[in-house]
Formats: sequence, C-alpha cells, structure tokens
Amino acid sequence: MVTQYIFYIFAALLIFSASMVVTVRNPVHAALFLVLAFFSSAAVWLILEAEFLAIALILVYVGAVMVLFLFVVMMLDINLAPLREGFARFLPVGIVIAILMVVAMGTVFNSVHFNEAQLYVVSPAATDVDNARALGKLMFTEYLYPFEIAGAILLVAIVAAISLTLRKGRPRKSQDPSDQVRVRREDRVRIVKMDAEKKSG
Amino acid sequence: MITLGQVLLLAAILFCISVAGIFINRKNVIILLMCIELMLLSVNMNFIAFSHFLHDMAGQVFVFFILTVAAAESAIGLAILVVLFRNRNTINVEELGSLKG
Amino acid sequence: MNTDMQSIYLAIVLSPLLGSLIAGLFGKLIGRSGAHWVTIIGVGISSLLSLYAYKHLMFDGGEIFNSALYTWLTTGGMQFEIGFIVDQLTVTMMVVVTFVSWMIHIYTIGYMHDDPGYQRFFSYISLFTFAMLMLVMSNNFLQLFFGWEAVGLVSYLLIGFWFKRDTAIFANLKAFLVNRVGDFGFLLGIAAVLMTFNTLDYNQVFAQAPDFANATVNIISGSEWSLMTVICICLFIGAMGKSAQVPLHVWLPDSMEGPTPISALIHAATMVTAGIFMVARMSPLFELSETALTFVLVIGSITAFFMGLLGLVQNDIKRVVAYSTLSQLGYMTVALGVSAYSAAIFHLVTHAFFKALLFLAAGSVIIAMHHEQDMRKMGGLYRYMPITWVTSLVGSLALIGFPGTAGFYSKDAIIEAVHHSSLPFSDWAYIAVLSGVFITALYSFRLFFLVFHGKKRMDRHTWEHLKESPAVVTVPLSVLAIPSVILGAFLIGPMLFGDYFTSAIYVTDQHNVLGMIGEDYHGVWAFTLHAFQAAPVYLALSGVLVAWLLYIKFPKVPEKIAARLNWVYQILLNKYGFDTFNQAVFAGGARKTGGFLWQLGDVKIIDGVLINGTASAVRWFSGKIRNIQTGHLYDYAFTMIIGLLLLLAVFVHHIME
Amino acid sequence: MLSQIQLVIPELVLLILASIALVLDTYSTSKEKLLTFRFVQISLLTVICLMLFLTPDVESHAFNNHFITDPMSVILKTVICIISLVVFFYSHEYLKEHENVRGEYFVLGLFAVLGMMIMSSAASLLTVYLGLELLSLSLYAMIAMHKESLSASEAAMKYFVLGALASGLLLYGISMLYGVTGVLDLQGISSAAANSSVDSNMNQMMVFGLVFIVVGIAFKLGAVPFHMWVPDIYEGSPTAVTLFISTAPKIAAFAMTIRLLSDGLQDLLTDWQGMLVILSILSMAAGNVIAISQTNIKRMLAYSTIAHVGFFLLGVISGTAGGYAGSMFYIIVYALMSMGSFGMIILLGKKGFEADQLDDFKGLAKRSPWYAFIMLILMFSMAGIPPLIGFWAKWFVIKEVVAMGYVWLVAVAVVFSVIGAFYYLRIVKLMYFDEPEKMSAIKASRGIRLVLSMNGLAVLLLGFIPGALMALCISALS
Amino acid sequence: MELNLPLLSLLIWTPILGGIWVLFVGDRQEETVKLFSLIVSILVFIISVYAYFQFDNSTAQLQFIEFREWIPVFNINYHLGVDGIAFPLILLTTFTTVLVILSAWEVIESRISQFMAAFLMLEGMMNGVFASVDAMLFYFFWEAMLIPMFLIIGIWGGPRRVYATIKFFLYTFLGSVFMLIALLYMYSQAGSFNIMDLHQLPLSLEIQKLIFIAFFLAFAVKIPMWPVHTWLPDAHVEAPTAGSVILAAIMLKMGGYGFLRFSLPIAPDASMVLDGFMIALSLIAVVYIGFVALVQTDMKKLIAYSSISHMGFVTLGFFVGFAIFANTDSSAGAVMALEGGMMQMISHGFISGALFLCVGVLYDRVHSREISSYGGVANTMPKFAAFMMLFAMANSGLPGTSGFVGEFLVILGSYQANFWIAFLAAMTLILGAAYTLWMYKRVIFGEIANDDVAELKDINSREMFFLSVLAIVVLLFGVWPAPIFDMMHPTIENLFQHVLQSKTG
Repeated sequence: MVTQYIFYIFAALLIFSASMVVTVRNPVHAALFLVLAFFSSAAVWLILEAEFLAIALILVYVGAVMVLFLFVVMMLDINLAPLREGFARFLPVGIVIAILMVVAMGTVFNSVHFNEAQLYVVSPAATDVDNARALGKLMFTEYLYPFEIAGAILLVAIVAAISLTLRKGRPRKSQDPSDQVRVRREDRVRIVKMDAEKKSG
Repeated sequence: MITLGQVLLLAAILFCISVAGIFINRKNVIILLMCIELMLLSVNMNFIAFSHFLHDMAGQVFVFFILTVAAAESAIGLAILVVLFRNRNTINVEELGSLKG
Repeated sequence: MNTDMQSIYLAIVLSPLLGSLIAGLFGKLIGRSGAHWVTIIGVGISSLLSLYAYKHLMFDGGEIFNSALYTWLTTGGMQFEIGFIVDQLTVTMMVVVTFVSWMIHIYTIGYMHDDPGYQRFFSYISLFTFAMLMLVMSNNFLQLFFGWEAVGLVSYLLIGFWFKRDTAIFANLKAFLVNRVGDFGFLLGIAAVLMTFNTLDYNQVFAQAPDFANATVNIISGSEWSLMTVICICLFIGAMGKSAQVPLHVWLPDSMEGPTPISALIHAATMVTAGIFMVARMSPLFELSETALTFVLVIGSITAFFMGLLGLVQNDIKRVVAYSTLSQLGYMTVALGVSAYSAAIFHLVTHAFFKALLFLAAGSVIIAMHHEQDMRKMGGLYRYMPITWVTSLVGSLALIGFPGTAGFYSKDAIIEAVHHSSLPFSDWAYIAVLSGVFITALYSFRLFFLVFHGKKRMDRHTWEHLKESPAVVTVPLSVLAIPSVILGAFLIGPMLFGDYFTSAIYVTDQHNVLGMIGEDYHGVWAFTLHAFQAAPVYLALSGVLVAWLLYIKFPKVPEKIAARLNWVYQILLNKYGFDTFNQAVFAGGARKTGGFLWQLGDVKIIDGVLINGTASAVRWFSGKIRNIQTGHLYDYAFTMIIGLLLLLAVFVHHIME
Repeated sequence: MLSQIQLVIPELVLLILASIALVLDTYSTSKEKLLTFRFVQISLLTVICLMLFLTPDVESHAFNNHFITDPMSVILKTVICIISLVVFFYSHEYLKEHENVRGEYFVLGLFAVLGMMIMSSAASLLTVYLGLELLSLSLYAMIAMHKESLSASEAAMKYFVLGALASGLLLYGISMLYGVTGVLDLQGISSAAANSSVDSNMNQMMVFGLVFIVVGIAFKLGAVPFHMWVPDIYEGSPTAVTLFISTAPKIAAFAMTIRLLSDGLQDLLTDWQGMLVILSILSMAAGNVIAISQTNIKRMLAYSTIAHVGFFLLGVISGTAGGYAGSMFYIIVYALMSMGSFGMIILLGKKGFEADQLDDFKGLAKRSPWYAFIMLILMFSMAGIPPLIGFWAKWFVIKEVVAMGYVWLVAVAVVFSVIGAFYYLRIVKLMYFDEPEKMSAIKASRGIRLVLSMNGLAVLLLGFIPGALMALCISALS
Repeated sequence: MELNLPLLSLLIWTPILGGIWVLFVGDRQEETVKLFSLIVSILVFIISVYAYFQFDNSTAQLQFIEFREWIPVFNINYHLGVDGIAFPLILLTTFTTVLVILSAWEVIESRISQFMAAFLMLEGMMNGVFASVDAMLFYFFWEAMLIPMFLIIGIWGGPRRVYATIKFFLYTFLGSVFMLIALLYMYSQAGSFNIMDLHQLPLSLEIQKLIFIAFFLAFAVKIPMWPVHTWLPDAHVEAPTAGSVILAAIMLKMGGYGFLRFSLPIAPDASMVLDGFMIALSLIAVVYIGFVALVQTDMKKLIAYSSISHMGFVTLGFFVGFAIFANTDSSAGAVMALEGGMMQMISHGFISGALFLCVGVLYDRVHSREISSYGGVANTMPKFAAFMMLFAMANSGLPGTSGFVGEFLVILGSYQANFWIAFLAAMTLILGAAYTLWMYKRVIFGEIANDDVAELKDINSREMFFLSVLAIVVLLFGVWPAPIFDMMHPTIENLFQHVLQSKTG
C-alpha cells in the first residue's frame, strides 16, 4: 500500500521533471532537471527491486554523464540570448503528438490488462538473492559475448571522443589560395531564416 | 501493490515527453541530447518493470548494457556537438539547415 | 507448238521491256539515235509478232493460249500466278497496242527531236507498251492489276515528262491520284472475287460465276446486296478511273500537259481503253448483274454527252481532242452497258486508230506552230501542210462517223445497240448518244475549220516559218489514216455479227442486242446504205454544217452566242465545276483533316497532355515535394514520429476489432 | 567453451587487430598514414580468409544463443569485409587527395565492420542492438572526423540525433518483445511468436512491439518516412564516408532485417508485411520522384538509394526464402553499384573540390571515354537495364513477388523504376551529349583507376553471368 | 557440305565482339575502324546467307537449335533457334546493317569508332532477339538494345536529339517492363522460360487478357501502334540517317515479331476476344496516320508517319485472322493475311530503309530535312531522282515492288473478314500515294528552287551502290516474293493452327 503511494509520488516527480527538461530554456536548468528525473526514476527502480541498477544510475549517470553535460554546457560559453526565444508556437503541436502517442500506447495497455497472470513465462520468484551478485554472475557467464561488445563500444566512444575534440596545436591562420579559388557557395554562405521585424506600436 | 500496467504507462509517458521534446525544441542541441537520455530512461523503465514482474534478470542485464551504450553515445554526441560549435559558433538547431531539399 | 507460241508471246511482251531498259539505263552510252533505234526495233518486233499471233489465231485456227509462266507466291493454299491468256480479244488488243505504239515511236523521233529527255522518253513509251501488253495478255486478276497500275505509273511519268512545268507535275499527280481512287474500287473488286471464287484465274472464275448469280452479300448490316452487282460495280469503278468516266474523268484533260505522242498513245488510243477492255473481258461477270450494267450504261451516257459539250468551248487544240476522247470513251462504255461488248471493242479499235491519227495531226500542227496550241492563233494552214490537212480531215470524218469511215460503223453499231437495248435508262442513253453525234460533229469541225481554214491568226514569225512536218511525222500519219478509213468495213462483219470473239466474250441471250441487229444485217454495203435512212448521219452532217456556218461564214456569231448564253458558257468553261470541287473538298479537305489530326491528336493530346504533360507534372511535383526535406532536425524527427503514429494507428485500429 | 570461441574467431581477430591498429597508428607518422592503412587492409584480408576457411557452413549457436553462424551470416560477413576493403581503398585515395588522412578513421572503420559482423550473426535482441550501436557510433564519429567541414559536422549531428531517436524506438520495441516473451534470444522469441498466434492478447502486444522494431529497421535502411537523414548525410559527409555508409551498412541492415523479422518474427508475417508494403511503396515513390529535381549528384544518389530500398523491401515482403534471397542479391548488387558511383565522384574530385554537382559530369565522354563508359554502365545498371547486373537484381526481386501473387505491387514498382530511369539517363546525357566545361583530363592514381574499372566491369560481366551469385544467395537462405 | 557451326551464336556474337574490338581501336585509325566494321558486317551477312541455304523450308520446327545452361537455378537457358518467322527478319537485319555501315562511311565525323561499335553491337543484339527461344534471353537482348540506340540518337542526332532519345528510351522501357511482369507470371505458372513451353501453358481467359495487355504495351509501343506512336516521329527525325534506317527497318519489326511470337500463341483466346480492338487501332493507324503524314513538312517525319501507317497493315494482317476464320471458316484467308503482314514487315524494312537513305543523301548535301528547302532536285540529281521515284512508288504500294505484296494480301484477307475493314485499309492506296508522291513532287520535280539545289552533286558510287542494291531487292521481291513465303509458310500455317486451339481450362 505504502509502496504504491511512494511509487505515485516519484512517478509524478519523474514526469514533472522530465517535462521541465524539455521545456526550460536554460540548458543548465534542463540538465539539473534531468538529474532530478534520474533520481526519481532510481527511486522507482528501487521499488521494482533493481537495487544495483538504481545505484548505478545515480553513480554513473548523475555522477559522470550529467557532469559531462554540464561541463560541455559551461565550456561552450553559449550566449543564451537567442536560445531563450519563445518556442510556445511549437508547444501545442508537441503536446498534441505526445498526447496522441500516450493514448495510442495507453489503449494497448488497457486492451491487454497486463499483470503477472498474462505474462508468457514467469520463472519462480527468486528468494532472497542478492540482486548485484546475480547480475554480476550473469554478466560474466551468460552475457560474456555482449559484454565484450560493450567493451568495444566504449573503446570506440573513447577513440571517437578524443579524435574529435583533440586539436593539434592552434589552427593555422595562413591562407591557401587554391582553397579560396575552389571554395563553394555551400561552405561560405548560410541562408538563415528570420522573421520579419515587428512593427513597434 | 503496483501493477505492471502502471509502470508501463509511466514509461510510455516519459517516452512521449522525450519524443515531443525532440521536435518542440528548436534552439538548443544539448537539450536534444538530454531528450535522448530521457528516452533511454523510459526504455530502461520498461525493462526493469518486465524483469521485475517476470522474475527474470535478463531485463536488468539489458538495462545495464543500455546504460553503458547510452554513456558512450552521449560522449560521442557531446564530442560532435563540440566540433559543431567550433565550426559554427552556435548550437542553435534552427541554424542547422544548410543541407536540405 | 504451244511452247514455241509461248516463247513468241514472251518475246512480244519482253522485247519492248528490253528496249526500254536499255534506253533507260544506258541512255548516255547509246546516245539519242541508239535510244530510238533500240526501242523502235523492240516495239517493231513485238508488233510484227503480234500480227503473226493474230494470223495464227484468227486465220490458221491456232488454239487459244492460256497458261501460267511462274508462281508469284503461294499462301494459305492459294496460288498466285503470272500467266498469259491469248484469245481473240487479247490478240486484237495486242495488235492495236503494238501497232499504234510502233507508229508513235517513229513519230516521236520527229516530235521530240530536240528535247533533252529524248532517251528517257523512248524508254518510257516502250515501258508503257510492255505494261499495256501485260495488262491485256494477263490471264488473272493479279497480273491485270499489275499492268493496270504499271500503265498508270508510266502515264504518271509521261504526263510529268516536262517536270519543270508546274502545270505538268500538278497534272500527273492528279492523274495518278484519281486513278488510285479507281484502283481503290478495283482492288476491292478483286478481293471480292478472290473471296467468292477462291482463285484469281479468269477461266476458273468465269466457270464458277453462274453458280453465284443469285448470291447476296451483306455490306451494310441489314441490306442484302447481290454479290455480282457488288463485284461488278467495284471492278467498274476501276474502269471509271482508267477510262476517265464521270466523275473520275477529271485527270484526262489535264493529262494533255504531256507531250503529244503520249496523248495520242496513252490518253487516246490505248491506256484509257484499258477499262473498256477490262469490262469486256469480265463480260461473264457483268452479264450476271443487270444493276451493274445499268450503272455502266448511265455513267457511259453521261460521259458521252456532257464531256462532248465541253469540247465546244475549248480553244486548246489538244484539249478539244481530249474531250472528244472522253465522249468517245463514253460511247464505248454505253456499248458495254447494253452488253454490246464487241461493239465496244470494235469502237475501241477504230477509235484507237483515228484518234491517234487526230492527235498526231494536232501534234504536227503544233510543231508547225512552234508549240503554240491555241486554235484562236491558227487558221488557214491547209495551204502549208497538205498531208496533215488531209489526214486530219480523214480523222475528223471517222470521228463523226461519216458513212464509210471506220468510225461510222463502230459508232452506228453502238447507237443501234442502245436503241435495241431493253435495260432501264437505255432510251435516255439513246437520246444522249444521238445528240452526242451532233455535238461530236460540231466540235470536230470547229477544230478543223479553225485550224486549217479561215484567215491566219498567228503572228508573223510563225507564219513565215510555216511548213509541212518531216517524214517521220507524216509517214505515221498516212499509215494511220488508212485503217481509219477502211478498217471498219472489214471488221464490222466478223467482229459484231460473226463469231470473232467466240469464247472471249459472253453475252446472255436476253442481253444479246447485237444478235437482234445481226438478224437484219446483210453485209457492209447494206449497213452503210441503211445508215442513210437513220438519224445519226444527218445529225453528223448538220453538225458539220453548223460548224461551217459559225466558224467560216459568220465568225462573229460564236462570241454573240457565248455572250447571250453566258451562264451556260461559264458552266462549260468551268467543266461543270468538277475541278474546283475536287480541289476544295478532296485535296483541301484531306490537308485540313491531316493538319487537324496532327496538331490536335498527336501534338496536343497525345504528346502535349499525355506524354510531356506527365513528364512535366512529375518534374513539378518533384520540385514541390523536395521541400519536405526542410533541413531541420525537428522536422525530421517529427516526420519519423508521424510515421510511427501512422503505423501504430493502422495497428491500433487493428487490435480494436 | 573453446568450441564456442572457435565460432567467433573472425570477430575476435578483427577486434584484436583493430586494437593493434589503434596502437600502431600512433607510430605511423607519415602524412598518408600508409602504415595504418596497409595494416587495416591486411587485417580485413585476414578476416576474410579466416571466414572462408574456419567457419563451418552448418548453422550453429554459441554464447547462450547470443551468437549464430549460418551460411547467410558467413556470406554476408565475407561480402561486408570485401566491400569494406574496397571502400577503405577509395577512402584512402580520397583522404590523400584532400590531405586529411586520419589513422582513427580506419580504426573506427574496422570497428564499424566489427559491428556489422556482429549484426550479421546476432542471435539475440541484445546482440542486434549492441552491434547496431557499435556500427552507428563509429559512423557518427567517422563523419564528424572532418572537423573543418561545416556540412560534415552538421551531417554528423543530424545523423547522431536521428540515429539515437531511432535506436530509442527500436529499444522500446525490443523491451515490449522481451516483456511479452520473457526472452531475448530470437529462437525463444520465434517459438513464443508461434504460440502467440493462439493467444490474441500476446499477439497484440507483440505486434505493438513489432511496429517499433520495424521503425528501427526502416530507419537503418532509410525507408520513407524514416529516410529524412539519408539525403543530408549523403550530401554532407565527405564522399569517402558517404561511400562507406551507402554500401556495407546496407548489407548489415539487411542482416538485421532477416534476423529480426524472419528468424524472430516469421509468425507475424502478415503484420509486418502490411507495414513494409506501405514503406516500400512510399520509398519507391518519394525516392524516384524527388531524385529528379536534384542538382547534387551525391544527394541524387541518396534519393536513388531510398528508391532502391523500396525495391529491396519487395523481396522481404514476399516473406519466402526465395524472396529473402532476392533481397540479399539486390542489396549486394546495390552495394557494388553505389560503390562504383561514389568511387567515380572520388575519382573526379580534387583537393578542395568535390565533383558532386551533376554539371561536373558534363562532357565526361570527351574528357575520358573510358570512365564515362564505366559511369554509363553503373547508371544503366542502377536503372535496371540489361545486360547489367542491376537488371537481374530487380528481376530477382519482382520474380519472387510475382510468384507470391502481388502482381499489382510489382506493377507499381516497375512504373516507379521507369520514372527513376529518367535521372540516371540524365547523367548519361550530361556525360555523352553535352560539351565539357573544361577539357582537363582526369588525373588520379593508377590504383584507383584500376579498382574503379574492375568495379564497373564487374557490374557488366556479372550481368552476363549472374547465376553463381544468385545460387549463392539462395543457398544462403535455404 | 554440312559443317556444324553454331550459326546463330556466330550471328549474335561476331558483331558484338567486333564492336568491342572497334571500341578499343578508337578514333585514331578511322579507316581501319570503318573497314573492319564493314568487313564484320559483310561477314555476318555471308553467314546468314549460308544459314539460308541450310534452312529447311519444309518444316515449322525450330532450326539451328543451340542449348546451354545459363542460370540453372531458375532454369534460364542460352537457348537459340529460328523458324520461318524469325529467320527472314534475321536476314533482313544482317542485310540492312551492311548498307547502314556503308551509308555512314563519310558522313559521321565525330567518334566514328563508337558509332560503328554501336551499330555492330546493335546488330548482334537484334539477331539475338530474333534467335532467342528462351523468353529471358529474348528480354535480355530486347532491353539491352535500348542502350546503343539511346546513344546513337543522343550523340549523333539532330538539334532536339536529347528530347527525342529520352522520349524513345522511356516510352519503350515503360512498355517492356510490363512484358517482363507477364513473363515472370507465366514462369511462376510454368516454371520455364522456354517460349515453346509458354505456348502450351493453359491460362484462363481473364489471365490471358491481362497477359495480352502486358505484351500489347510492349509491342504496340515498339511497332508502333496508335496512340503510342509519338516517339517514332521524333526519334526518326532526330536520329542520324543510319539510326533511322535501323529503327525503321528492324526495330519496328520487333514489335510485329513479338505479336507473332508471344501475344498470339500465348494468349490466343484473349487475342480472339480483343481482335476487334487491335483491328480498330490498326485501321486508325492506316487512315489517321495517313492523313497526318500528308501534312508533314519534314521529309523524315513524313516517312516516319508513313512507317506507322504501314505497320498498321502489319498488325491488321496479324489480328484480322480470327474474323476471317469466323467468316469463311477456313484458315486459308487468315494465313494469307498473316503472311501478308509478315511480308509487309520485310518489304517495309527495305523500302523505309531506302527512303531514309535517300533523305540522308539529300541531308548530307544540303543539311536540311525540310521539304520546302528543296525543289527541282531532278534537274541536278537525275540518277538520285530515278531511285527515289522507285522507292516512292514502292512506298505507295505499286505492284511490281515489294511494297505491294503485303498490302495486297492483307487487303484481300481483311475483305474476307468484313467489307468495311478492307475498305478502310484500301484507303492507303490513295493516301499512301498522296503523301509520298506529293512530297516527291515538291522535292524532286519543278524548277530548281534555290542555290543549294543548284549546286547539288549527283549520287557518288557508294550511294549508287547501296541504293541500287536496295532497288534490286525491292523489285525482285515485287515480281517474285515466293521465296520469302516458302520460307515462312509452314511456320505461320502451324502458328495459326495453334492459335485456333483454346488454351483456357
């Protein structure tokens, strides 16, 4: 009973923070709301007895990824002025679509009253098994192959991130005539759509 | 007691929010990345719910991998963002339209 | 026996062809004289051999030759063959054709004397002789059609011989096309024959014909037509084209644009009579359809009368003769109509000679006048060119049917025949041909007087150079003059009332008008005398008299009459408006239709709308929808989501059931 | 365990070699990074040999059904490696010409290949997903690697965001499948799907998941309306990368399609058939029509790719082994052709100048008859005219669809392919009927000339003897 | 002597390989290229003539059969063979190609090697089309042919060549793909692409109709029939002379060949049901197009339109058979009409080819195809005028020329079906003569129109040669067409018997 209420609370919190993430202007605030979202979902996971993942989410995500986000946001000192401009006119569309999807999915879930009974295979409830241990065990036995791949993926991420962001010294200022001759319009001119000036008064 | 349906619905809503976020956000690429994170979160929610009600660890393992990949993804995403910013001095999505037609 | 006759017949046909080829292909090498020698020899050979063949068949009682040379092609179990039949009818034609042609070859030497296209000309006329022989000697419809078209081709080439003259090349195109209209019917006729009899061989067709006498065919759904009528009328349409019967006569006067020898040979003596010959040849078919015969009769009489009238107002010497040809052809057709086939052939033969004669005479005049053809610029020539004068007098007499001349017998026979005929419209036709006699006389002697008598109206220069034409011209004239006078008397007996055409021509008893006439035929002399108790002679004489009055005695009168009866005069001048009508309706109409179909159908609808329309539509559409690709991330994401929702929608709907 | 490892030797070796290459790269100082390049080429060759000699052609699973090797996977992997080999060659030429050779480029390339191989022999949803990510992540990086190019970074960003979105959708579908069946390996899923036909509830849930999975696949293939990334990425990326994206990954995507839809969800045939029909028709229509109004050849080829995907899907739609074989044949042939076409663009390009405008092909026949001829072959092959292999590809696919009785669908397809023929013809027109703007002869290394010629001739000769390849594809899927 | 050569393969591959070799020789040695191409084409012609003497006229069976596996997985085979329908067309092809190569001798300046190569390859492919017994092989050649033709028109064509050639390509391509669908469908039924098997394949009437339509689209475009004919005038006008000749003389015939080889025997019941439709279209072609030809101001366009109208006779001859049979209940007339159609195709090959060559002769001198820019050519080019007269007459179906035979038989045949069909068909006697001779009059006759005409040189020996060869052929088959008929008679007889059996059920 209690758990149910806790679930509802955190669910509400999660939804709220998520919607804030997509609506606030300032990316820093967005990032912080995202953190909040992670926390609340971590809570939900705990209710669902995924302790290890809940912790991992906090540690890995909030600890690493989100910090990375914030770091980037800070590093690229983006002047937020243009980013502040209202997007209210797109909001309705977004909401409509969102509602639509929710309805679509909702109908499915309602039409199929999900609960344990109707699931395909329900293995007997594992009694007092340490979630972390069980996970770890699987990881290095059944899921060895995927685990390897995950390793590769991380390696790729590292290589990519480095080779993309690393700058070899300062970019040369010297000019290359051939480049200037062969320059193409696409590289130089960028057509930016702009609304007409508002008439004052 | 919570039912599976409720959690799925929660995940669904989260999913929809993130999706909506991707196309109502017309200014800031970083927010896009965050929306993606949200989407993955909702998927994770699904997996965990299922694995909970199925009493089956596979779901959680999957989530584990998703977390890993998501981390890698965001790393690369941010790297690209940096490159982009260095090139154009902006991360405004609306100005990201020189390739079209 | 048969085989060496075959080789003779082959020689008859091929020698002109050979001559033509040599003259045509190697004209440069052999030179002018070479050209005329080789062709004249060629035609001469075939002419002499034809005479021999005539003798062989008529007097030595040689049997009729009828066999195939080779198989043209075999299809669907049907054999199309090339072969000859040589019977009395054929051999008569052969003699006429080759003989006249020969004469004209000789005459040409003089007439075309200083024409650059000398060799070409000889090659053409020899080729014509070949084609004409193929036509008359054919033993089947296929070859008949071949010859039929071949003579058409040569006539086309010869009318346009002076291809620099616009009038000439207009005339030859016109001639060919009008003939094609005839052939159009002719071909359908042949098709009908093939369908009915499953063969194109004359004898087989004629043998089966009676079985189909009452057969009917359903052309326009509902109305049953007599099969034979359809066949015969179709065939006769062909004849109308070739033999210039109203309304397909329009090409013949214009064909006078060709050199005079051609007018004589093709457009008077031989080719134009092909139609007559063909109908005579088809007598076994025509006899089976009164309707067809009546049709022939009516067309013939119309031609005979109205075309004659036109001769009155023409001033071009050749055109006058041309119109007389038309009306004479009308006479022959009338004869055919009343089943007096032999009379028709008889007239054909005599006409061939005296009309050729007249033309050549006219030609000789034209030479003397330095190729001036307008009679109003002539006059009083008899003093300068006696031979021409005499011969053309003979010709004219024959033409008007002056008793004793060849024309007299044939024409009188026809008139008699019409008189005796019991077909509908025959009495009408009788009147037509009778009055035709008067008109003929009138215009012939109008010509005669205008050219040879009265005061000289030509310019000084011509006048001073007036002289008789050279021998190559006058000799043929004289040679042709003889048969024009005597031939009739010789032939009338056997040809009309004897068993000349024993098997060649078939007449049913109820149509056998000649038979009736034959009952009170007691020899040439009686026939001639008897003529004096009948109208024609007097009509002819009065015609001459009137001509004399109008053009010698009171030369002013004609203008007065013309002025008085102006509207009639205009109608006649405009040839009843046939040409204007054809030009406007057929020529113009066809071009308009073509332009319309092309511009609207092809260019606008099919190409414009369907083809290029589609293409440009796709292009335009492409240009439009490429803008879906806005280049903005959020739109892309949006599209993807919409796509997802679309699929979901399809599927949510699917689970609702 | 060892026996299991034996099965994955090619992947394993590739992984190791890739890592070595990474290290080696730091030592290859030359401007052209020849060392890395050579090594990468060699390692690919090694893998190919391993594939041919080691792997058993019998179907066998390993690692608790996360990995499968069967004739199809072997063939696909081999083809992928061979194509990548050539692609890297072209790329190296391109990078050399543009003085932008980066060792990581090839290393990442190797990882991408690894990802594709994993996809090709994935036996569980998890491995499919991981392989896909490995591939995509490498690709994002490879595109963005050209830091100076504005268009490249834009392309990279677009590709990244949309790709992430797509994989998110895919994951959602996977989670649904997992939820319904409680298993991750495709065998288990297919058996579950078999039962699902009796249990309507479950069936609906599965189909619900299926939609998302189809979307994921469609995105990877670039089928309308999930194609929006294709034109921009093709145009924006440096030609070398475009070349790569447009070839090998398509084959991997095919593998993924077969694995998920056929191995996993064959029992939901009727459901996904319907979806694919829609996608296929839309793709053929949009691709062919929009391509007509393009002026940039890379973009045009992008749209033609979309159209080809539509055609390729036909084979999958037929839902039979034959149909899959047809699609496999089609995608391989397509890879061959598009490799050649982009190779041609690379050949014509010079430093600081991408020959990616249609007008750059004007009068090529005068400048260099031979390459004009090669391009002619490629274009007509893409249009599907005999005697070129492209014809047989289309032929094979529509043959199967006709056999399944969807004649109307084929009719639509061929009409669009006729429309499509127009823009291929236009290139031929530019090359042969127009006058060149500049008469400069083409100067390129002997190597690329040779490879390109081989490529073109292969398209021609295979057109005369397509039998072997067809037989191979059929055997792969029987 | 009886040496067992793979004659058909030789006919197909000799020119193709020759063409490739020519490509590699390149434009540097022009003379070599020309000479070599000429030799190859002559060689091929000789082979075909040799084949003619080996050809057995008495049977309807396929001859010179060659069989090799090609794509065993789908039972597609390299299966060649010819019968009385295909073989005359092969002879036509080899014969025409020689003349075509001669005709281009001094005319083409640019990229001569590519030009010659294109034509040689084209010849090979065309032979392939006629010689294929396997439907896929047939289609393979059928489509492949588009490529060289596309280039020929596009590279060496006139001012609007690009429009014309793309139109030509897409038009024909669109038509053919439907044929492909039909073939694949039948393969899914019969499991074989062997045309002879397909002939035996039973099909319900509905299916037959669809298949018939599919084939119709392919062949009607090719032959071409109204209303899908509009590519032809453009293609003809823009193509270089040699191209027009090949197009007119052979490519069009493929449509007719297709009708005989596929439509009729594979969908006989459908053909019987739809024959009214086909006849109607054919008659429209004859009359409508006849009128259109009348008003053309461009010689080539005029000849192109006359080609369409003559092809109308071909299709008429092919499809009027059922009506004839119904009317006379004997196959004689039907066979006559069919063979008439065949003959029309062959003779049209010679005549239209000749006419295009004539126009080419003028074009090479004056560089205009407009009728109005000529007049009085006879004054300066008498020899030429004579030849053109002959061909013009042949074109308007004068007896004694090959042009007459086909029309004659078809008209005779169609009369047995219905008077009015014959009536409309016979209109061509008038229309054909009208548009041909009117053009002739305006171009050849009359006073010398302008200085260009005044400076014309009469035909040189090369032109003399190919024109006279054609003239001889036209006349020969005019006075003695029997050989051609003997060649095709058994086959067509047999074909019609086959067509009479219903395949439904």
